[in-house]
Amino acid sequence: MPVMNYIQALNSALHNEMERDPRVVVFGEDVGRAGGVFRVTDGLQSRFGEERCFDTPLCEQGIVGAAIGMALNGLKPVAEIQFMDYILPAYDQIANELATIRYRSGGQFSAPVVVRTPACGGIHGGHYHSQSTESIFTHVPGIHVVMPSDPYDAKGLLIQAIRSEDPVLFLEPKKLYRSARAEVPEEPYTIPFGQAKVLREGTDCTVVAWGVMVHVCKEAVEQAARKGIECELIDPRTLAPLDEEAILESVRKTGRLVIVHEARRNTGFGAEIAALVAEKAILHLEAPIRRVTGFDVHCPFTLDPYFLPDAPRVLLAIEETVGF
Amino acid sequence: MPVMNYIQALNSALHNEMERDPRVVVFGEDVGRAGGVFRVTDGLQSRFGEERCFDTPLCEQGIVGAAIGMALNGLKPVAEIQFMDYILPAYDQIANELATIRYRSGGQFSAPVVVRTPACGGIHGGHYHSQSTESIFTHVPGIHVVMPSDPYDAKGLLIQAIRSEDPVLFLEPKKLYRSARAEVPEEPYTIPFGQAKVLREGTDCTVVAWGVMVHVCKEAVEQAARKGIECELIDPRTLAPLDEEAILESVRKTGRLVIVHEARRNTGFGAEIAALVAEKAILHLEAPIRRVTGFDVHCPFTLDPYFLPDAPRVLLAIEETVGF
Amino acid sequence: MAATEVLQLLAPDGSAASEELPAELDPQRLVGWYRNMVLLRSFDRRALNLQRQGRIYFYAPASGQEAAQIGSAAALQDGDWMFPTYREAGACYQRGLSLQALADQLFGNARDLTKGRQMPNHFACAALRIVSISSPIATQIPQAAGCAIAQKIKRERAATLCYFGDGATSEGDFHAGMNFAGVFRAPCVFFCQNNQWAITVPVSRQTGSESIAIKAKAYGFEGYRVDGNDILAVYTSVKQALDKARAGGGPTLIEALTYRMGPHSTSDDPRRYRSESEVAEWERRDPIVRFERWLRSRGWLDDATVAAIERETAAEVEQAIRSAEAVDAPPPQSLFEDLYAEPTPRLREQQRELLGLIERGVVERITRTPLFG
Amino acid sequence: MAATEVLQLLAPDGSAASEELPAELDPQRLVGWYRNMVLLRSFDRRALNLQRQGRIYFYAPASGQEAAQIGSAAALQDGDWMFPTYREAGACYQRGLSLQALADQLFGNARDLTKGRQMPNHFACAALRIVSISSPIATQIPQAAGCAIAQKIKRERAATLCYFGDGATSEGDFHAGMNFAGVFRAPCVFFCQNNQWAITVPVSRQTGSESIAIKAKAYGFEGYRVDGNDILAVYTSVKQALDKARAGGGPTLIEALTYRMGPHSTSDDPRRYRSESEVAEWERRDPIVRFERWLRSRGWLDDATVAAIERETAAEVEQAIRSAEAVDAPPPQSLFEDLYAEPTPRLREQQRELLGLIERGVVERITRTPLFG
Ligand SMILES: Cc1ncc(C[n+]2csc(CCOP(=O)(O)OP(=O)(O)O)c2C)c(N)n1
Ligand SMILES: Cc1ncc(C[n+]2csc(CCOP(=O)(O)OP(=O)(O)O)c2C)c(N)n1
Ligand SMILES: [Mg+2]
Ligand SMILES: [Mg+2]
Repeated sequence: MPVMNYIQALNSALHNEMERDPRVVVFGEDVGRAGGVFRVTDGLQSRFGEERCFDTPLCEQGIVGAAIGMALNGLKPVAEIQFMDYILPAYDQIANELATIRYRSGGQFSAPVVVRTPACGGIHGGHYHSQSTESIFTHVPGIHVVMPSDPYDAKGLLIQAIRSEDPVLFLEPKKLYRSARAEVPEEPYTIPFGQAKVLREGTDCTVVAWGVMVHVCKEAVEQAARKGIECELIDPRTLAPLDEEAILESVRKTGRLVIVHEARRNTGFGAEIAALVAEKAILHLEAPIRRVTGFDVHCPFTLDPYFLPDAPRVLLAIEETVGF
Repeated sequence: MPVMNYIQALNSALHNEMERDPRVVVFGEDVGRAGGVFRVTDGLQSRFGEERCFDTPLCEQGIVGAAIGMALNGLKPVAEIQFMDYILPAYDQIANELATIRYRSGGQFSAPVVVRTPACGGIHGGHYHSQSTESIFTHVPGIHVVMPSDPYDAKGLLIQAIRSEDPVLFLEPKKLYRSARAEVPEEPYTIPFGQAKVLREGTDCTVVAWGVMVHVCKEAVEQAARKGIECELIDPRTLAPLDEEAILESVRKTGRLVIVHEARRNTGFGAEIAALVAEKAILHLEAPIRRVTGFDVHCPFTLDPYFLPDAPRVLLAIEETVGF
Repeated sequence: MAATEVLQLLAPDGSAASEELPAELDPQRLVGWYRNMVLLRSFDRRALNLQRQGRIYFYAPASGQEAAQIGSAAALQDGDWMFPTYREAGACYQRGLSLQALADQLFGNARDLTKGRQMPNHFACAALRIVSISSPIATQIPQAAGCAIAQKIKRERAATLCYFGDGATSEGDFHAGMNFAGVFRAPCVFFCQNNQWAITVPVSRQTGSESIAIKAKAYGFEGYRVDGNDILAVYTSVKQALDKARAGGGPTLIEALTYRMGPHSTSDDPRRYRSESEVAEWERRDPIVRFERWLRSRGWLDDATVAAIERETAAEVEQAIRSAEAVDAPPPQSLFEDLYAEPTPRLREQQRELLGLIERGVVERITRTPLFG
Repeated sequence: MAATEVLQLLAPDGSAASEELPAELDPQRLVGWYRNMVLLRSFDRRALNLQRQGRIYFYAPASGQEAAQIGSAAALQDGDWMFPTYREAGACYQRGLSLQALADQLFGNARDLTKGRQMPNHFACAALRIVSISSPIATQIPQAAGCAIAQKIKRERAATLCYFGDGATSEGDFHAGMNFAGVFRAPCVFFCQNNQWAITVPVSRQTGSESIAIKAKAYGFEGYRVDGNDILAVYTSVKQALDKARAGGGPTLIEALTYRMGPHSTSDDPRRYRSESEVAEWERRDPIVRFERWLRSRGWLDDATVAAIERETAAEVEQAIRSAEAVDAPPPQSLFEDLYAEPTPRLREQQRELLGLIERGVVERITRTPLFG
């Protein structure tokens, strides 16, 4: 099996699906001729033609709005927003339109659009190239929210997203684009939504993380293990639908929970996980639920490394939770 | 002291502040000549002239964008978004621009804009006249989020908002516009941000609610009292900044927490409160933290009353929590 | 034609500017349009009354805009798509949405095609390619452009007709949709009913441009004005634009000058912001009266037929409303359907939660659309 | 002047179309502009190198756009406001932002006026009314309109100059800002540097309209094109538009035709999407060369002066960079400042959290802007 980085895995998924299904069209800013500023859509235009992979005007509300119309009329749009920071002008089209059309039409219409976007920080891009605002999307029913943490998951979940009958927001931690590598089949395969991945089993503390933070946590739980603390590390992979059961089951076993995300703490998705556990597994909790997250500031440029959780911070939280 | 409804209290605050401070300007869709679709800005244009109270084109991203520019240049804009459901096209201007300008300019610039908007449901307006999406704003640092539950608070907090040096999102539960009445001074007064109001003291269960839900909870906690359950009812009034201490202190006393909001449950602001308590007061908790909220659907038209929490649902949650 | 000239085929007095009619317009079809206009006027009046009586919650009338609505929708062909707004009951009806479906939607009953999910006036019909209406202004414009781009990619010989008001032209989404259509030369006809008002705001406050039609220049395609109270002018211009779009000629913007004779909606009192003389002036240009005069002048309509049409359409409207009102509310479990193709575990759990609450009597079962007030 | 004609005062060979210069343009001022253009070209080159060496993280060069930037900013008066984008190092410098301030910002050091909060190129200077640059495209356009509306309300005799690129004209915010300015007749000059590309997308893909200037018609005000590589044409047209705005004449859109000679930013490789011949063609229209030829032809510049200017500006640039690089990173507690006028309890708590982590050695103290890679 070939080894691919995250970009190659996504690119392979797009090639597979465009090959398989003539309804799939890929578009966004700079995705066509140039193959995307991160090259995720590289080679698609030359392979499938300008009608199936094309550049759009610089207008996110237009990109998502047009994607909805294309999906209504039977195409399968895979739209790229160049950075997640720039998805906000399209927030209305996503939350008020895309996520609602099936419901408000009584199930008559659906717009199974995939919106892909490079998310999260760690590339020293300042506030406008670092945001992970997944929680403003998980608040909206009618759309799936996916954030794979490695190339294998990325490919399987992207193909699942493209085949989904529902809209999907597909978040790609750009820091992993070139740094994460894995064995990835050339052939298409899918990974179902709503199934968490347990990266490490353990009995002392449950650690839940997604995106780049999965890698940070891997390091932290290994260090914890060296200190005799056995953590269970869970990557939900899809935040909506969320594999609640996997998290609850783990917490029932470990009695302890540390949630790690890049997004700002206040009303981040970590809050939802904490609330679910505080409602459904409270009797099992033996320590406070800890959130290790971005601080409640705008990700700064020079001081960026302070903003993001790193392995030492996670390890400390694990130790404090277990030692509580 | 005159008795005012919520609209009159807001209108009085606007009159006071426009009188006091010539920099205050009020604008939005239909707010000028007609005085707003809910009449909150009634009489301002005739009293203060067309340059200080005026209609804008139908464009929320323009309203907030222009408000930022006006604030930069020394005016004190109080912009109205006609319904909170229609604030989403301005989400980018609010989250990426308004909330960041002080930070990203190193404190050189500030844009102390007040964005007022009728929020929440209960008026049978379907999805597009019912949303309370406060949690997508509490996730954003740099902006205050306020939702007063009665006319007295509404006036004091609106004046505080207008005098604030920071941007404020001011959410007005439209169901209370004509139904809530209170004694309200004609003169200006302020209520500081970040101070919760305890509407009822009690030792058995803490109930936290805001907006219309405060009234629903008042009913529920009275019914609970008749059954011998003494609840402590807390209205945070401002969600950002949040009076964490008031909530934590109450939970430390009661050991029980029910959070009630209209917004959808998933990643609503109730999750943040639950997470804070699960982190900072877990040892005091004697029962699961319950959230009584809107369901994770789009507020429907005909079945609207199912969507919103009502007193019986809150009462049941209180009983189950106390009986746990 | 310049963007500020106005195409008119019927003068307000019902006299025709030209005697030549497109071949497809036989008297039967024309009288059919007239009948639809009369029916809609009657539906409008009836719906306003229902709201006043507290039997429906809300209504947005379109009286005065019947020519613009019927004339434009009449120009559509089967394969075309249509993106209406809340004011387009007339266009939806002309497209084929039954009076019963309209009435059911107003009541949000269990038979409503949209399952009572949305406020009155928010129709949807997939079979007729009438795209689900949402309340936010202008959001349908880039969607319509996208639908038309898909038509082009799929090489369909079809077009998309996108409705919106004068107020909508101020939104960012208007710009987005027009620009996408222009860049991709999408087969999209943008049909703006400039009814002079966006709730209380006059069009002069909406834009500094000399017309709405001229805005097409900013996107590299043609825009023109038609008399929106002249059904022949509306039909002809929309038909030409749709034909051109289907033939690969790209998008067109049509500004139909018309007037909302009634309130913005049942929540609005227009006397607060506009003069009686303005209203009276436009009443003289009533599109139904004008078309009736012309049909009479051609000998295709007479007193008896007019009376019969009025009687019959009123009865039809009455019947549809009675029937709609008699139908129950949608069932409670439907609250959790149609969010996704398959409900998520979270939704299933919440459905159980609600049904449990109903069963235990904590929450009351809804059997009818709750009354107003 | 029609929206598709192009105002030009200096031909590419440096010959002048007209010999009459505005009175305020004395040789000293003109040579000063030339010096600034040369300095910026040198700053650009140096910054690109710094990034390649991993000493700064990012840079967006403006080589080729010096005439558009210096010429436009030179037309501003003290009371005016300016809303630049990340490409406007030149305009900011001309407005008065010191070379040292520019360099400090690139390094995001503790002396940076913006406290190292943003990526390189995102300048801000309240004292000079240079509004804080944010990365999202076009968001500054309605803000600039609002600033100008405030100028009008406050009866200031001042105007606002709003910068943006060709790509920005596609955003909803462009429409919003232009429309607000048009409706309120705000004293705002919209200055679009059409440098032919938005990263890899050519302007022909950005809009179907025949020019960007023509888009002003959609908002009821004047728009025209100038040769953006002709500093005299740029200065003259922006000055006229600002004067008109200050005198109550409302907004203007100016489309300056120019070219980004380098990459979009240090993350970009333009060879992937544009031809060498295109680049060569525009290099022949280099705005510095053109202006230099003209200044020489008037006898205001000679070999010795040019050499001195090149030497001195290079040294100034070098000095500013050295100085900037030597300054420490902002202190850790500054992470939690400037969110609000007063920090909230939550921020104070998090500040204690971070400082505690640093104290305990869990988190490493940042002393310099981390290196690239
Ligand atoms: C995004 C958004 N903002 C505000 C509103 C509130 N609103 C409903 S209708 C309307 C006026 C629309 O005017 P126009 O486009 O001219 O259509 P008309 O009602 O005249 O048919 C407004 C402001 C809305 N529905 N959506
Ligand atoms: C809202 C938003 N979308 C996308 C981007 C990514 N982006 C950065 S610069 C750019 C192109 C801008 O082109 P133009 O407006 O012509 O300015 P230029 O770079 O040519 O000066 C894009 C797409 C962004 N910064 N903001
Ligand atoms: Mg209108
Ligand atoms: Mg450009």
